[in-house]
Amino acid sequence: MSALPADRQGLVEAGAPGMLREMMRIRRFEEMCAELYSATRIRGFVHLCIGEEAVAVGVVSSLAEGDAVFSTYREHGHALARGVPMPSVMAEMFGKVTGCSRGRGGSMHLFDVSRRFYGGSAIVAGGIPLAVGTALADRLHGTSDVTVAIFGEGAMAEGAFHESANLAALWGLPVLFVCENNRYAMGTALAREHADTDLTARAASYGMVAWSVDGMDVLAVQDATCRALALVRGGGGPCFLELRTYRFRAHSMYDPDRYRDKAEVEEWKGADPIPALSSLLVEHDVLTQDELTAWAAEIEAEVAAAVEAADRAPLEPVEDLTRFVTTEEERT
Amino acid sequence: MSALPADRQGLVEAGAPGMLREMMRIRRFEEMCAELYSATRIRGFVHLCIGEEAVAVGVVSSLAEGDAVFSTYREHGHALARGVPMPSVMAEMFGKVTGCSRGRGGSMHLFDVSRRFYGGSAIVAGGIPLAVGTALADRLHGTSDVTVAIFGEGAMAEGAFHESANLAALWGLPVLFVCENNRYAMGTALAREHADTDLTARAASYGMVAWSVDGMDVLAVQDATCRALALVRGGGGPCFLELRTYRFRAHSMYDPDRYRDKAEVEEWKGADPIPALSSLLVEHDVLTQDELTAWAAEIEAEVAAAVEAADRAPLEPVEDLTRFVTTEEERT
Amino acid sequence: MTDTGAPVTTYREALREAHRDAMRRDPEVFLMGEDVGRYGGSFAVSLGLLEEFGEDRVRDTPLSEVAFTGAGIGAALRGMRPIVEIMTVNFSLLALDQILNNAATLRHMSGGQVNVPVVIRMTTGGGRQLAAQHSHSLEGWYAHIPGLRIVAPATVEDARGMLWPALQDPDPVLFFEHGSLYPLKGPLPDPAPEVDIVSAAVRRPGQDVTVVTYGAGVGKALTAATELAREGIEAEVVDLRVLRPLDDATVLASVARTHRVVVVDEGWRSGGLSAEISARIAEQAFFDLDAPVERVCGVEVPVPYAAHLERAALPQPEDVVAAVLRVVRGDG
Amino acid sequence: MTDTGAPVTTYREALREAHRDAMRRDPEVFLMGEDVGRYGGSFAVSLGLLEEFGEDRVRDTPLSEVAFTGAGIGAALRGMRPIVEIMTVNFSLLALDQILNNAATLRHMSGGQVNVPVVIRMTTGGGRQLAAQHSHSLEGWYAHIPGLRIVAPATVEDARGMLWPALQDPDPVLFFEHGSLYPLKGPLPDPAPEVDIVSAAVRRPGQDVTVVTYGAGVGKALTAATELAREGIEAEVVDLRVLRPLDDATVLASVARTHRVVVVDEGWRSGGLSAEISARIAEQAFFDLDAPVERVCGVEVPVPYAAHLERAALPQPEDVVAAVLRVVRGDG
Ligand SMILES: Cc1ncc(C[n+]2csc(CCOP(=O)(O)OP(=O)(O)O)c2C)c(N)n1
Ligand SMILES: Cc1ncc(C[n+]2csc(CCOP(=O)(O)OP(=O)(O)O)c2C)c(N)n1
Ligand SMILES: [Mg+2]
Ligand SMILES: [Mg+2]
Repeated sequence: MSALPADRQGLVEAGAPGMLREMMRIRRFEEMCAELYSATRIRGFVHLCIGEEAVAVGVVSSLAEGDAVFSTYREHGHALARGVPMPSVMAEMFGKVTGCSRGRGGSMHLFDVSRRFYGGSAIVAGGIPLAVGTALADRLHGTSDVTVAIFGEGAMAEGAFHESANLAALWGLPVLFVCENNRYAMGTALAREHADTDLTARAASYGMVAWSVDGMDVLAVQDATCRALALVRGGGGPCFLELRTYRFRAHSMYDPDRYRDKAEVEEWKGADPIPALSSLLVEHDVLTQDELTAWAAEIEAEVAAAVEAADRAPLEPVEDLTRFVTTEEERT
Repeated sequence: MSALPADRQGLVEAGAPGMLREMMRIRRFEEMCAELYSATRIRGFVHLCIGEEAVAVGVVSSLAEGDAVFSTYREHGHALARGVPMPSVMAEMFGKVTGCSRGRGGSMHLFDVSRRFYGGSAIVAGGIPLAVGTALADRLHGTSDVTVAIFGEGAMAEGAFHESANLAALWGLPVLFVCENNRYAMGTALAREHADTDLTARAASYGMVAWSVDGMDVLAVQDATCRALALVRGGGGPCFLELRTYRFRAHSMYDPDRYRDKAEVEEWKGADPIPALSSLLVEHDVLTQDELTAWAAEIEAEVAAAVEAADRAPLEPVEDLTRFVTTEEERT
Repeated sequence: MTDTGAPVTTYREALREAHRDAMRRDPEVFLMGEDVGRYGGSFAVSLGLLEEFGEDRVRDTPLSEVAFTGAGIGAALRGMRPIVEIMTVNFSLLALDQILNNAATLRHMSGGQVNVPVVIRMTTGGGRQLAAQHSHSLEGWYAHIPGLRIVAPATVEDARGMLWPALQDPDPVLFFEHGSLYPLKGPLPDPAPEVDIVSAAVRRPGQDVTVVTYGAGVGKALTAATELAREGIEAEVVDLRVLRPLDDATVLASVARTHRVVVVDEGWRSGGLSAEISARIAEQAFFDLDAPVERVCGVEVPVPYAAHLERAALPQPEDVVAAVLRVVRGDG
Repeated sequence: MTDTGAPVTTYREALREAHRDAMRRDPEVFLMGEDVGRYGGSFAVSLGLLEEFGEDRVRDTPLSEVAFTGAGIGAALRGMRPIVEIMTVNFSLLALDQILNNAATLRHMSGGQVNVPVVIRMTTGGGRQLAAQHSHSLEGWYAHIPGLRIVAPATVEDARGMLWPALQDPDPVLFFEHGSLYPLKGPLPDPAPEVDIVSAAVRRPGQDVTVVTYGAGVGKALTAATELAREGIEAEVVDLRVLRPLDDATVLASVARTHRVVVVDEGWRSGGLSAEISARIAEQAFFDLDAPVERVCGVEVPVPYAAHLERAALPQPEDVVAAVLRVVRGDG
């Protein structure tokens, strides 16, 4: 599967078992979200990253503590991989005050600033300029922190992407641009979004170093991310990674998914990052089937506990509706 | 001067004398605008293209009658070259009802739709998306018309440029993108505007054919424009031309021009397209010095007549202020 | 509304039929926007139109609100009748410059030389737990812009009938569909009746108080009116239908009968459309009023995700009831 | 205003001094925008600051309103105190999504986890023959947005004093400078007095009528008041100073004394800020009013270039006089 040397020691040193477990965790969490959505326990727009977990885990697990993340509405995986506690993510989707955004944000707006996880943005490409700003601040403050801006390939058609890429490159700012190329923006295929579908060439036209990576291979994603981070952190200016992936589910819970061939979806499911890495690790005696089974059970329990806690958690009192609009109100 | 074969016949066939005369006409017109501005007869923002006339004349004189032009606030030259009558341009700057936009637009908004000259846009890059739209309409209507979108190199940093370039290229629309690269956006030099200053590379990243041309050489501009138009008209999708030029004057009448080296300005003045072509034509016996002197006198008279007519022209009655906001009002 | 024996359809289907009808009647009409084609429209309004009318007339666009809105304006300049679908009013902000500075302005700025017969449709409003960035009601902003006509169909009949006259308007028309209305059922006679895009409509007669509203507010006001009738208060419900230019006459005629007014508007209170309604009534019917005009508006917070908070943030029938009781009985 | 013996300076210089002072006091403050550095600011506000504070703190940006406004918000998220200069309100539309959906919303959407202490400055208004696309007065739109504070200094003292408290505000502040005010001269004590960004101010006392206005309207209202005094009518001129949140108390206190109100606002009438002022007064002081509130606003046309038409399109002192006479004498 991976282009990288896949011997036992290499896999262990790369942290493959932990990444596998994290992918399993995200997958199970999101399957549960889908169930809860059907049961109308979760509402609003929910976008699952099932199939894309290798991107979330490979990228986010490579970050240092001080690095910042700006994500999209499809960010459960990024949030969990960043360490946002599962109960607080689940409670957020239940609209509870114990949620990571106190129930104000929902699935599309998970925030955990203590982990420099800046959400959750629902205006496509709208978070990218912010990433340029935190990177600028970090540079002016003399830190070595990197800001990661995650977005889909569809977002690259927006003016906001262009302006931000140019500005970051012009000023040599520590931004890592991470494009999750899952080949569709809602129902619009890559070739109907971009005149030139070579996304790394687009990025390179701003003078950024840009790679394209197999986004179904968590080890390859991790490796590329680490190399890119080193470059950015070393003062090389922004970098761009295109991670080629695929969403196994519809765009959102509303989407009847009429625009894709079933065969295409099935083919990509063959590249599912989770079974592939599981087999590899079992094959190389890094893990046993029993350990995997035990993980699955632990994850099941973790998810169930998150659901239960979210269910029991209180709602914010309606009287608090106007809190947090401005800071003044908090002072009084 | 030109990379093109410059023999007598070649120069005549290329229409060099006519283009020279048009450049002289634009130059003199704009010098008069500057005088009138100082005399407070013209107000608002006025942006002169003095030094850049070869672009205006080389590009616009290559167009067919049915082709459309979208320009910027620096568009006197484009308008005159397109055949918008000088008195109606001058009257517009005087705010008179005989102006090409009835005095409502001023210097930045010259319109003459009978010549498919769609103005005059003062939001940088704001006219580019419109050009994509007329090109789309022309394509759907099955005409062979081309739409030319003219803008500065500064405009290419705007999201509107990016989105429009991608859309035009994606849909293979008949748009000719014309970038007047005069090396400054107000006081900001090219290298402080773009991470990668290779503007044709940027354009090519959308899959468009793109050239860079000496914008001080009207023959080179004309040649490139004709080739590009042929490509676009032939269904080859949009093309991009970068015309390397320089404004001899300040950005606008307000600009104290603090940000450029005097030496740099002087150096570019050495490439002034008008004396260079004049000498060439005299050298090759296409024109005599006397003919040039006669032209200058004719132009002087034309400009003077335009000023006088503008001066005497009536103002629109104040009662008509609310006309043209919607069409309904006209009907009643 | 009352049982007319006419076949029942939904707001969504009525809109779809309006598109189909317009595209059959006029070859200059085409539809363009994100996911209007293969996906079938993000709210399924355009489902099936691609199959019937083909790719030229049902155009999926990239995520490029500036470019495709501008392109619609450009195509309209060329005499076509584009329908631009911007998925939601939230994303229309990206294209606001195009709408204000081009669509609404070109006619005036060119001294009447051009028309811009574009129709721009978008979903508006909250109430579906889509959180802060996806729940705006900003049609009041657009109603501030001279040169635009703004319509907001609140009934199945208007959803079916308003598109054709909007397309006949020589000036730009913005078409706001409240996101909660798509599943609304109502009778629709066959053939569909013609409707105007000029006047407000009295949806329920009553002599005690005038409730002025539009869009999703109409249903809420009617619910409140039913409730109030039980308490012996007969509310007249005026559906504005057209938010610019406002049909003052219908509103004032109602106020002359009732002497009391409640304005219901989901947008934020300060600086919202409700303020304009209130100010106009005060200006034109000051001495008719027995009580100050009351406004029932969205609470001034970014709309939260949690259901109970969102409900509290938006006007509800009980809020209308309470406001009516205040103006009728002077209850505090 | 009265001669205080204080040194006289201009609004422009007062603003410049405010920047200098803020940047000296707080290393987290920096200025960013188009041409703020080498050019010296398009209205010369920041002239000399680059030389004093260097490139890191006085940052020329490309023509990328989305990216640099977003970057300012991002830097504020990281605790810096950015001043973003958007040349004019006209171009701010391009960045409106960033301002509304990020600056104003992030705090609430994240459940109070972040602050966005950015200050966004821009020129607003017409009156300088800059035509339709460069003459907007859209501060009323911004005043509609929860989460923002909107200030509009009308005097030299406020131009000097409002920036520092704006920078101390933990939430985003928008700072509107009317383009006609830069040359305004006025006394400025040394040391400059502290001012608040909370309250409205009575600029001229009077008992016959309250004229509520802000920005460039203040000077026009004072001119009108002088004129009216000759006719024996004493107008009280209230300068709103802060457009959000509105200081109702000061306005209502004045109305309680005068019982008559004229609102002067250069923005278009329908849906403008004037409507909100009018509605609030009617709601809170209905029984105090002896006449309906009058509004003197911009005529609902795109602002034309021609001087006489532009003058007619914008509120003038004589319009204020006429409106006052109507409310005071009941003249039609
Ligand atoms: C500015 C804007 N336009 C449109 C939308 C509606 N929308 C939400 S997600 C999406 C597709 C985005 O595709 P991509 O960037 O590839 O990300 P993916 O969903 O595939 O992860 C669209 C059109 C939006 N949220 N914001
Ligand atoms: C969106 C927008 N931002 C800023 C401005 C102010 N402005 C007018 S012209 C200009 C420079 C444009 O430079 P360029 O595109 O290179 O054209 P040039 O003036 O050199 O011909 C700027 C910043 C504007 N008019 N519109
Ligand atoms: Mg995608
Ligand atoms: Mg330039």
